[in-house]
Amino acid sequence: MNSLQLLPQSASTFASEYDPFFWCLVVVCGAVTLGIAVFVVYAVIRYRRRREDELPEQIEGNYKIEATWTVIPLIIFLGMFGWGAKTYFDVEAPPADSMKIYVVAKQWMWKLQHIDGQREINTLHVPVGRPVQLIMISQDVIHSFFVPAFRIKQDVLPGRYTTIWFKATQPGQYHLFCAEYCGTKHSGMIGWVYAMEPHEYERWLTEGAAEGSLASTGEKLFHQFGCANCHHFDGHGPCPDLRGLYGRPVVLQNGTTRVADDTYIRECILKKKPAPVAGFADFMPSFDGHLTEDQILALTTYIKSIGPQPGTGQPSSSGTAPKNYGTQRGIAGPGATSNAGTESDSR
Amino acid sequence: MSSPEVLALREQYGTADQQREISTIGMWIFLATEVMFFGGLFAGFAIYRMYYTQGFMEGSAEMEIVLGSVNTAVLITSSLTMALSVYKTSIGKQFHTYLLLLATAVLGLVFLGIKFTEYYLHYQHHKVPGIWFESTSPHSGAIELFFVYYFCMTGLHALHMIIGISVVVVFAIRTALGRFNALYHTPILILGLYWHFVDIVWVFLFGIFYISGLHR
Amino acid sequence: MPEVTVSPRIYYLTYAALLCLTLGTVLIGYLDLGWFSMFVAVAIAAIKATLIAAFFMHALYEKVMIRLLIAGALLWFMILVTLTMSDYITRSWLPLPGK
Amino acid sequence: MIAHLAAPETADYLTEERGIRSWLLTTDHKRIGLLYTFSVTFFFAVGALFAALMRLELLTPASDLVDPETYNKLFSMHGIMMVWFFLIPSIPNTLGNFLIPMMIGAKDVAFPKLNLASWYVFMIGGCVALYSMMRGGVDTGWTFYTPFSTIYSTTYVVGAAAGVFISGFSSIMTGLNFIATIHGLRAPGMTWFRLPLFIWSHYATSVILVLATPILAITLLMIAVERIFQVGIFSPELGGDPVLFQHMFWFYSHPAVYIMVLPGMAVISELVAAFSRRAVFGYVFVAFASIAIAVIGFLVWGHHMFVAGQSVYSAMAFSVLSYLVAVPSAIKVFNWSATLYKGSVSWDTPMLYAIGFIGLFTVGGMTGLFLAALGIDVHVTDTYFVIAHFHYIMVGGTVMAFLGGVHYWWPKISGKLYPEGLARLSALIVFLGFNLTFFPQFVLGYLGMPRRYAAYPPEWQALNVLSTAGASILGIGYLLPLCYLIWSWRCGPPAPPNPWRATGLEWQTPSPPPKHNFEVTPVVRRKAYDYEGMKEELRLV
Repeated sequence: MNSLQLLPQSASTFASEYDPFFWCLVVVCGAVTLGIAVFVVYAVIRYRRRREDELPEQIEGNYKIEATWTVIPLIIFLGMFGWGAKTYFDVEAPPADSMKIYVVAKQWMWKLQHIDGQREINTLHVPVGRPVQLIMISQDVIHSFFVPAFRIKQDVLPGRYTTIWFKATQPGQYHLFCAEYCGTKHSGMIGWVYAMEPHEYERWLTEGAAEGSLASTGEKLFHQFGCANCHHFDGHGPCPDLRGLYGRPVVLQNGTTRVADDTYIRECILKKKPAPVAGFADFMPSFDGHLTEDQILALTTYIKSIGPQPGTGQPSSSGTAPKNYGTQRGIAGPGATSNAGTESDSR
Repeated sequence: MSSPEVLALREQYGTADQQREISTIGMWIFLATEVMFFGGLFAGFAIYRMYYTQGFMEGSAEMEIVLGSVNTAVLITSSLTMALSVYKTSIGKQFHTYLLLLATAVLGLVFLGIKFTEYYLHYQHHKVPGIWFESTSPHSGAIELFFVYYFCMTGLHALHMIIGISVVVVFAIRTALGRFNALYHTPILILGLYWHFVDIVWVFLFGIFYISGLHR
Repeated sequence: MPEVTVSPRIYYLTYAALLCLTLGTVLIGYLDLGWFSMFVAVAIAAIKATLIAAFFMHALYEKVMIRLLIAGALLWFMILVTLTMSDYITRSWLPLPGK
Repeated sequence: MIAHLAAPETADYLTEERGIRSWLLTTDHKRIGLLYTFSVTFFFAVGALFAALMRLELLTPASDLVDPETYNKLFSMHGIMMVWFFLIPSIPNTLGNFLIPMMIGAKDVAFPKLNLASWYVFMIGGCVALYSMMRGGVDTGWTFYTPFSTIYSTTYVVGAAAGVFISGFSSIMTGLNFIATIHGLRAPGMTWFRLPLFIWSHYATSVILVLATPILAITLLMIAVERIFQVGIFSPELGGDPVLFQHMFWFYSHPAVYIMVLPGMAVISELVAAFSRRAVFGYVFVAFASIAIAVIGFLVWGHHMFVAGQSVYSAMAFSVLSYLVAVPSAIKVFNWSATLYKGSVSWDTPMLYAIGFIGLFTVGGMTGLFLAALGIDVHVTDTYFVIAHFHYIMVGGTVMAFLGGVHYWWPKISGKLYPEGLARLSALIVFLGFNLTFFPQFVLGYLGMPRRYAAYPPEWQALNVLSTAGASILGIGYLLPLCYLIWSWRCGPPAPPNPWRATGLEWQTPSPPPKHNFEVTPVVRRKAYDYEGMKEELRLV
């Protein structure tokens, strides 16, 4: 490998949006810096002191000139802000048809789970030309998912999901780094992202799918941890029927409403006493300490995969909530957010 | 030429008035930093209160409202005696100042006594995070967070009280020794500002911790 | 600038007002006002704080510099609260986990 | 500027009292300034030692010189030492302490005992931090991010935080003292708009010191509570939010970078005026730019958290505010440059540092524009791009200004002249060494090298070797002034009261000044930098 690299690889749609902006800033800022440098050097040489007792002409200032070099930078800066905000929104908001991959970070490794069941450690295989959304959570401290060749970075927080997306354009092997300091082996928390042609990716998928899909792993856990003992799929169990739960608003006993998204489901599983759903007693024990973050993701995927309830499609167990009540909208915890109805793969 | 105000005038000042004015400004700047110091805690409390409304209400319901209200009255009374002692020293009645400062210190101690009684009751109710905390509420996590803030904020306030009481006692002694008179009493003036500020902090603590969950 | 003195009568009046407000805030506290209860509690505390600052601390009689200092401290505290809150309040606006 | 110009053969502040006791119990702002100078130089050396070890480790891609754990401790302790025990006090507590009362025509600061107390508090804080480093150090980075610092780290976090916490009070005392001094102790005739720009900048710095530092104190206190009692405040276990820690930390730490750089700007304004022999172009703009930086600087902290899980709307607000704060900094650079135009520009050492400052600060500021742009920041944040950016501001800015200021006022402080040739050479070495150290880091950052990495992919070795080579040159550049300034203190030729023919009040009193600065309180009749009005006094034609 060459020991001198001067330009980063560029292998995602965002990278090709990013680089023109970056180099435009380099040119503008470089030109201004150079201009100042040339002026200063010129003035220092041209107006150098020639006699020890020299008294130069005194100029106090000039409001017009000063106002000019206040307003012009301001306009340029606002332009930079606008361009920056546009690119930021592009990289923050994933397209609706993104393929989802779950990421669990822990000291000092990356665990990646595909919906189809492939699990990887410190490597990630993705197809070229398809948007990939990462839903990420940390099991301990704050980490940060960073792929320089894609120009993406997002902190991975404990106790709360964060997300980032990319669409790889060039097949190849790219660095994956943890960019938020996370302890002793922070610099060892690295890996590779393999972007593959779609047909190769398909082959890779079939080769590695030994454990079954993520949802089937979740189903096993659902039985193994006794969830199925209470959560019956016939609407008559002691606990809410989970069919068609994902993505729907749930009315809680205290009258507030929550949308059943990843964050909500995770909370219900882990909380010592989750707020009970209207019409149900609070039987739910806490699985805090019994389940790892990847097992919770598998369970969530399983719950998502359970079909809707027969009939109206309105889950009787979770009640209907046509409107939000009062002031509690979307407020569930500093980390929580509501995913109101945008999930496309809840089918 | 040996009156206290001349002896106390430091060389960087021109007049006693200037010295008093700058000392007062200095104290107010210090109080501005104190606003930010407590402000960091108030801001954190406000954010968590917004998220865990229910849990924080339940935490607030655990407060000893009678003790808290009495304590507020005690502290307001101590502010009155402090304000009066500043007045008395400025009109030259130093013996009255001495008595009023002592009264302020005693009221401050009463406040601390009641405060620590409350702490003891919280301990008995197992509401001390990190030492002994139990709660059967579904919002136990939020209640614990409430109590973390409660102990941090009232604890810091109590620390300010302890410092304040010590200085009040020292100044009472100095008053008795005749160090202050109608012309020179800037230290008492400044101590008064500090004391009233600590009172103000308590007034807010009382509002956010005791009152907001009272109806439950 | 000579020293400010305030007559004890004003101190006693302030004291009485503070005690009344304390009693008032406790009584109002027993009413169930929902989220409004916090607002009322803080508002009454702010009135009490203003009384203490204005009369006991002579802020009402002091020069501009000191009033500026008080305003500055409050403004900075508000900066801390509002800009931090702006993050928490807008977090769920974009329907994405963690944005 | 003043009517009085006396140089009687009386004892100066250095000789009036002798013995170690007279130094440790002094309330003279000049002596306290010197005490601070020794202290921050020592802490700088400690921090530089850590930096040297880090750069040596990064010569090779693998972590072979020190293990990753040691490396993590090195960069943490480098950051803590440099930020809180060098950069924050560097200029305000040394040059500021020494010069503010003299520049406004006062005998001392408003609260001299508090001033001395602040030095003791600072030293206690420094010793606590050093002690916790000797006991085994801390590995959280200078940012103490939760929950790593409160739950997962096994190092001396509370000790190091306690050191920083204690030194914070010294910052508050200094800021309080400066505000009260500048308000109350100006000499007769010294109106606000006759103040040197040095004072305006320090006033702005003091406002930040007073209003931001308490938030740091309370945040560190919460860290200690969370770590000692294992209760959740910022850790998610109990519903706390680690991002709240970042908000509170950066509410202090972003204004803190202006605490570091505003005093640097203060020095540069004086240097540019003195060595071009004319008033700083657009005095009012530059003065208000300082205040604007202090105020807007408080509104931008969220730009450290664009990828930290902050809301995108909040991030947008912080981004646009960050661009606003860049405007007053740009104004300053333009006004300094314009001051040179048609001036009488000398090439003395302090001016070389000032020109270096303008160049390096401009590069640092320009790359700041990259980081304020939301989309650009996603890729370059937490990489060497950020490291390079803030070292251009902190080292290329503040340290250059500090060295320039020390050279400019050296005759006043020590009463001796320094060797000009050697000084110019070392200014050049510092400039070259600095650029060689930090410019490659911009490239590394764009390539994607994350910060705080003990090991890195081999394709980045060449740039890292360049950087380490630059660091060795930079080290020589710092050692040289230390040596010749010590030599000058002992054996240098005596300095006249006003060797540069400058206009400030500090030059109207003997070198070194008497204990109370002025024999007679000066009366000010002119605005700052009035060369035309003082041309007889200064013998200029």
